[in-house]
Amino acid sequence: MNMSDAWVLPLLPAAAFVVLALFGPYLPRKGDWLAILAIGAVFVLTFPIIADFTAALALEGEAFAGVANSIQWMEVPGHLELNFGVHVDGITIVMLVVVSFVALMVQVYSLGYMKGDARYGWYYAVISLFVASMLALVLADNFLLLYFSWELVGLCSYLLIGHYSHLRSAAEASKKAFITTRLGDVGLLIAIILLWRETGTLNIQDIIAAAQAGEVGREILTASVVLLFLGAMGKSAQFPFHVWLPDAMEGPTPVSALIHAATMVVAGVYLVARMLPLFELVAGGMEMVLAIGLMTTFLSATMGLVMTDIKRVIAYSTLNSLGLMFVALGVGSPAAAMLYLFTHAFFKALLFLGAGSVIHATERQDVSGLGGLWSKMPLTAITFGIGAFSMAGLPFLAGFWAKDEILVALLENKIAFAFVLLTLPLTAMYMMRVFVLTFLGEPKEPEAHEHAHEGPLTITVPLVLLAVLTLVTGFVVFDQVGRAMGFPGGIGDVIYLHGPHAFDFNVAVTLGSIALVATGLGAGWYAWVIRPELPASIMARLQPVHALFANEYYLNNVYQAIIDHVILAGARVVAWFDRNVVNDTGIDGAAYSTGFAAYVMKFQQTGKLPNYALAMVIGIVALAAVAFFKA
Amino acid sequence: MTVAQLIFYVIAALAVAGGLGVVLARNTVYAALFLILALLAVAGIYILLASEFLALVQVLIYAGAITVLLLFGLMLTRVDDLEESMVGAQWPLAAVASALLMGLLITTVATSDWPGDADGMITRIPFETLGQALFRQWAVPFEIASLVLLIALVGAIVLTHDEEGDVEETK
Amino acid sequence: MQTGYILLATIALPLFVAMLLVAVPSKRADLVRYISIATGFALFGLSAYAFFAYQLATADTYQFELQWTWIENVGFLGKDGITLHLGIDGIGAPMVLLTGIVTFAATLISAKIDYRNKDYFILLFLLVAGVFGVFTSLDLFFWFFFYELAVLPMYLLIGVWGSSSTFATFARTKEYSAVKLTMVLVGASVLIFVGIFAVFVEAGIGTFDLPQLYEVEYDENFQKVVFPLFLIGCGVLAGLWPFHTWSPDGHVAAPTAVSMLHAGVLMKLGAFGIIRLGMQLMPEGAEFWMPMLMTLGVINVVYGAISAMAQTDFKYMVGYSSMSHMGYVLMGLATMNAVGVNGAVLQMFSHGVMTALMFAMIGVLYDQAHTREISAFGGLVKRMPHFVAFFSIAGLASLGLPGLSGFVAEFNIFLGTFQTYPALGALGILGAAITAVYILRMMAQAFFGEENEKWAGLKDMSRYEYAGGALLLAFIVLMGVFPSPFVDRIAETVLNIPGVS
Amino acid sequence: MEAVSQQIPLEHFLVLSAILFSIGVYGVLTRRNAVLILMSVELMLNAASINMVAFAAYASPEAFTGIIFAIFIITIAAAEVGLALAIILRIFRNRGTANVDEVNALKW
Repeated sequence: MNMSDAWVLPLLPAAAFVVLALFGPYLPRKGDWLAILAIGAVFVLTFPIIADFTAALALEGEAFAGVANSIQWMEVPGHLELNFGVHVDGITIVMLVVVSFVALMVQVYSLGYMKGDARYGWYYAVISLFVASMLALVLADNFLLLYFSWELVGLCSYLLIGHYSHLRSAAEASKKAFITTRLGDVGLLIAIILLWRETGTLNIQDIIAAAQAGEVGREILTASVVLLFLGAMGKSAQFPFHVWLPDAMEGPTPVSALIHAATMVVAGVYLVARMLPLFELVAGGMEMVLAIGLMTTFLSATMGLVMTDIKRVIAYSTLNSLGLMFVALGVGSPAAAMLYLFTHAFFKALLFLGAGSVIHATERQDVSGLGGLWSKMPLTAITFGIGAFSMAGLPFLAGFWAKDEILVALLENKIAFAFVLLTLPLTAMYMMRVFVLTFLGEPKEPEAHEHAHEGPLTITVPLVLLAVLTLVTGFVVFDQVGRAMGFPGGIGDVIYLHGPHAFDFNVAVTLGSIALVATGLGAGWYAWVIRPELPASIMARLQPVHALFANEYYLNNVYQAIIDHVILAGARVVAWFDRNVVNDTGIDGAAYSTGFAAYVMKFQQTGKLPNYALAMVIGIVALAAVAFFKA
Repeated sequence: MTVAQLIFYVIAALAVAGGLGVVLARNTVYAALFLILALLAVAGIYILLASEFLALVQVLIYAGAITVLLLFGLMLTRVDDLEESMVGAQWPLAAVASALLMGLLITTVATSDWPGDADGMITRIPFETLGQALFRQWAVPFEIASLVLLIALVGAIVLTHDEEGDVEETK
Repeated sequence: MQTGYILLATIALPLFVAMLLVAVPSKRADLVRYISIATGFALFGLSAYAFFAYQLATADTYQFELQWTWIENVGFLGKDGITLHLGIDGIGAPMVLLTGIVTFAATLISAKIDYRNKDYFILLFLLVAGVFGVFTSLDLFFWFFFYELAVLPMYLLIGVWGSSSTFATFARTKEYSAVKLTMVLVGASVLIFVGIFAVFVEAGIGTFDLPQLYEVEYDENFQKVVFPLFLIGCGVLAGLWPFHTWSPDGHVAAPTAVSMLHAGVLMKLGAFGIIRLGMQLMPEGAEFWMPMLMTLGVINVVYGAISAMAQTDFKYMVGYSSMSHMGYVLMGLATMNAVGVNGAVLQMFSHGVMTALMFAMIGVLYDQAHTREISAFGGLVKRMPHFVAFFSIAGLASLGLPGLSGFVAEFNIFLGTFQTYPALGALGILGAAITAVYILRMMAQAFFGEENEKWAGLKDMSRYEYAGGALLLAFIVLMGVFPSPFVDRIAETVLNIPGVS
Repeated sequence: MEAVSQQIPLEHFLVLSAILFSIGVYGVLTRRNAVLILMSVELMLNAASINMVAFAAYASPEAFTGIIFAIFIITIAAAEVGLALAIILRIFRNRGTANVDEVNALKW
């Protein structure tokens, strides 16, 4: 298995999707084994590709720019050639590992979690397609395949978020997710076409090269970059497109894990990381990414603080993380961003699967109905805790290393640095809060508590595996570990090929961040364990602020109002215009005016013979005169 | 001015006078009588054109049969000779149109080049030649014309024949 | 083997079957059904043969040619005056295939017609013969003859088998819609008629034969005057704004299969006419007027999509959506470059199959529920999973989801449009986003959410409906995943159109 | 066939014909009584006949088609008058008038 054979990877789950979608109901166990087999094969096949990659890297060193392989899809001779092709380089390798592993975990987990679901087979079919699309997305060597899979990723998340189709809320949430991301995709598509127009190719590497050579006009480039980022913002749920992500919690919990950790939302980060050379060429491009990232990370931290739905809290933590990744990209450090993405995939999947385990056991997901589960579900509690504290940035867990890399990268930019520091305790605080409210204290609903139990092996094994990875993956920042994992020169070199980027370890920053995280965790512990009545009183005193956070800054309301009162009302006006003006006045009006003309003209029909005869004679005279004078 | 020309002008004047009488007379019977005058004058014109047969036919059929028929028509339709009922409201317009038509026709006649102009020579056609032509060369149209007459006859009878119930409506 | 008799058969067979059906006793409704479905299948087979036997190597000539002289050397007609000249190029081939597909699906869907089904199928086959005729004729006279033949049966089909609807603020009777549709289309065809004779006289070679007329160089001013006749005349049939309202109202009143043919192939006749008569005959006129067509096309797209968003009736929504998507075709044609025109023809095919599928599915629902009010439904996926799957895939194709036919077509159109009119192209893409809004709103409302108990008795598709839908679906996916067979045929021909850069 | 010189130019006949014809037209347009209209029509027919005969005599004496035509015109005129009078009688019986202004069933 060479790098150029990587096109096989997405085809495996895609084939599984086709088989499951067409024949799923007739297969034993609805074919779940086929989906797992496919993704398992992908995971296994990733390793020879990594080996091939490292060999090539060792051979060519920094000059190695990846391997591409493509086939023609359609062609308008001389004018347009559309290809499907794969391109493997460092970022791709990282993404492949993340996607295939998390997807495998999620699918195994779903065996237990989704058991007995009415549309079990369909669920596996869609999840296979989801993985296939995401693999194609990260492997794509051109914008066509990228957009192709980008949209399919959106479709699959739509189908999966709306999996519980009998729920009105799920139907609405899936619709919201698809439409919101689709709005961003408008930007992406326009950007792709603009770049094609300027460079005549859809190949990503060629476009970057052309842009760097100055072959793309500045205005076009600026517009493309902004529009490109719009697409990434939609997919990665960046402010102000973030509204769909919390609602997407309507989907089955393993799906949330997949969407948040490995597939849907990281696609935006991947896209920006991949296209970062273009952003660097445009004045203000990086600042735009940075600003959006900061905004998202800060706002989501405040909202995460007050959410009571365990999944929603985690969803906001994802926004928080995604914001951080964009911040890292915004200061030109894709290595830090990709490292964060890499580690985030494991602990975020872990968090969601842990939450899923809780929901599976108690059938509740609001923290007001949970609590005290430590005794009943110790394994879930421990693994969830590892994930939560990793998210919070507790030292030596995966999140800690990645977050510190971002902070180091931010040192140059004081404002951004301060902003991120500000969010650190907030993040730590709400992760502590959700952990405490779920697993510690007294059970708030004894009934639910009583029935709670650890899930079957299919649920616990993925939890443990992910927890272990969360404990260790952070150490890839050290060159030695990176090499041991097969990345020569550490992961930094792999991800960023423009030059060796060894990860710095700034002691001052690290100590500072540890202090802040500790403060946050301590505050959380104090507020929800030592003085549990405190949060309520603070909430009561700061009612408006709490309402602001809990209602997600009223953005949903604003959007809803815009949709209802501007867009739909405008549409109704257009429809009214069409019916009453264009049709009833224009088209029917032509008919009526014909009728009216007939009404007017009928009065010449006097019914009197001499009148007709006179008219005839006048006509004859006129015609004869014409003929006479012409001759 | 030759004698022939003089005769022509007299006859032409009579024809025009008769025509004007037809369209202007206030009394319907007078109008019919003027028609006879005009038709007879036209017969005279035919003689001037050396078509005696035609003149004969004109006198017999037109001046005789048709005018009598028209007089019967006048009688049967009992028209009261009220002045206002004789001339339609559009007469000024009609006069203009007719005058224009006349002007146009006469101008056309005057500005065109005609054969036989110079000497005014015409050819007399004997009855025999005419008869030969009518029954040989023009036999088919002749038969068709007779058929037309027959149909007109039958049609006239059917139209004027009273069906039951018709009489009630006539009052 | 290539022979013009294949194309002749696509026209003659439906005409023959229409006559045959006259002889079938109307009591034998089942016999009528079987004959019709068999004919539909035969037409599908013939058209598929014509499509796949099309030779790419000789793409610069017409294929499957056949020329029978009808009148020549009489009066103002010279040699080859009026001939039955059939033949297809790379644009005609996919259109013939499309007609075959939609016809077969329509006969399958029409199996459930009970009221006077003999007369219904007779008219349906007349219409189909006309459509095949337009796509294959290379003679202006017969082109126009078949064009009218395709339009007129709609009047009776809608007037007799259609349905009247009363909405909250207005009502649409089937008679109104039938009259409007026919009057607007016939009125538009008057323009085409005038244009045809103008071309005939201007060319002065005494023939209506298109390939010969293509050879003539027309005066530039003549082209500028006559091209709009074809553009508007044919454009009206393609749903050109602001002459589009016959289309949604016609859909709402029409029976299912007629809606399918109406949106699936009839509206394509208009776009096809713009290429055949407009662009191929007068490239300079086309170049002069294309900016206007581009503007109107964009208006079609955005206006149609916004109107569709406000509709509460399934058929109105899809009707306006159909208008919106025909706007992409017009945009593609207006680009006058190879990629855009190629996309326009792809979109003609894509729109044909996907809209036909949508109307077929609406028929499945309406015939059971007798209402088309979107908000009256909910949670249909529970009772009718296959129906929902089919409808959703058609909807996703229409919002341009990659992997389905709509994406291939729209992507090409956008690429083409951006080459010349980037701002309008961006509006077009926005139209695609609006499409997503109304399609997804409809799906969320009617298909998902709590099941509405009132509709607990609904059944999924019948065998016939399933077969018809699956046929259309297969081509949506085929074109989405593997567009090369279509693009290869279209692209070569598009490159040969004069004026296309 | 013998030639005769009448010393009257062809135009004279044509002009007479034109005058008679125009008078007939005027009569048709102004008269309200249907029978009188019929009479005016006869005038027009006669004017036409004069034309025919004059042309026959002057222009193509060997074929004398014009004279034949005039004979047919008289024939048809007879048939026409017969039929027209029958129609007028019918109208008179049904509507009680022969005034064409009052026979306006085709009015809007």
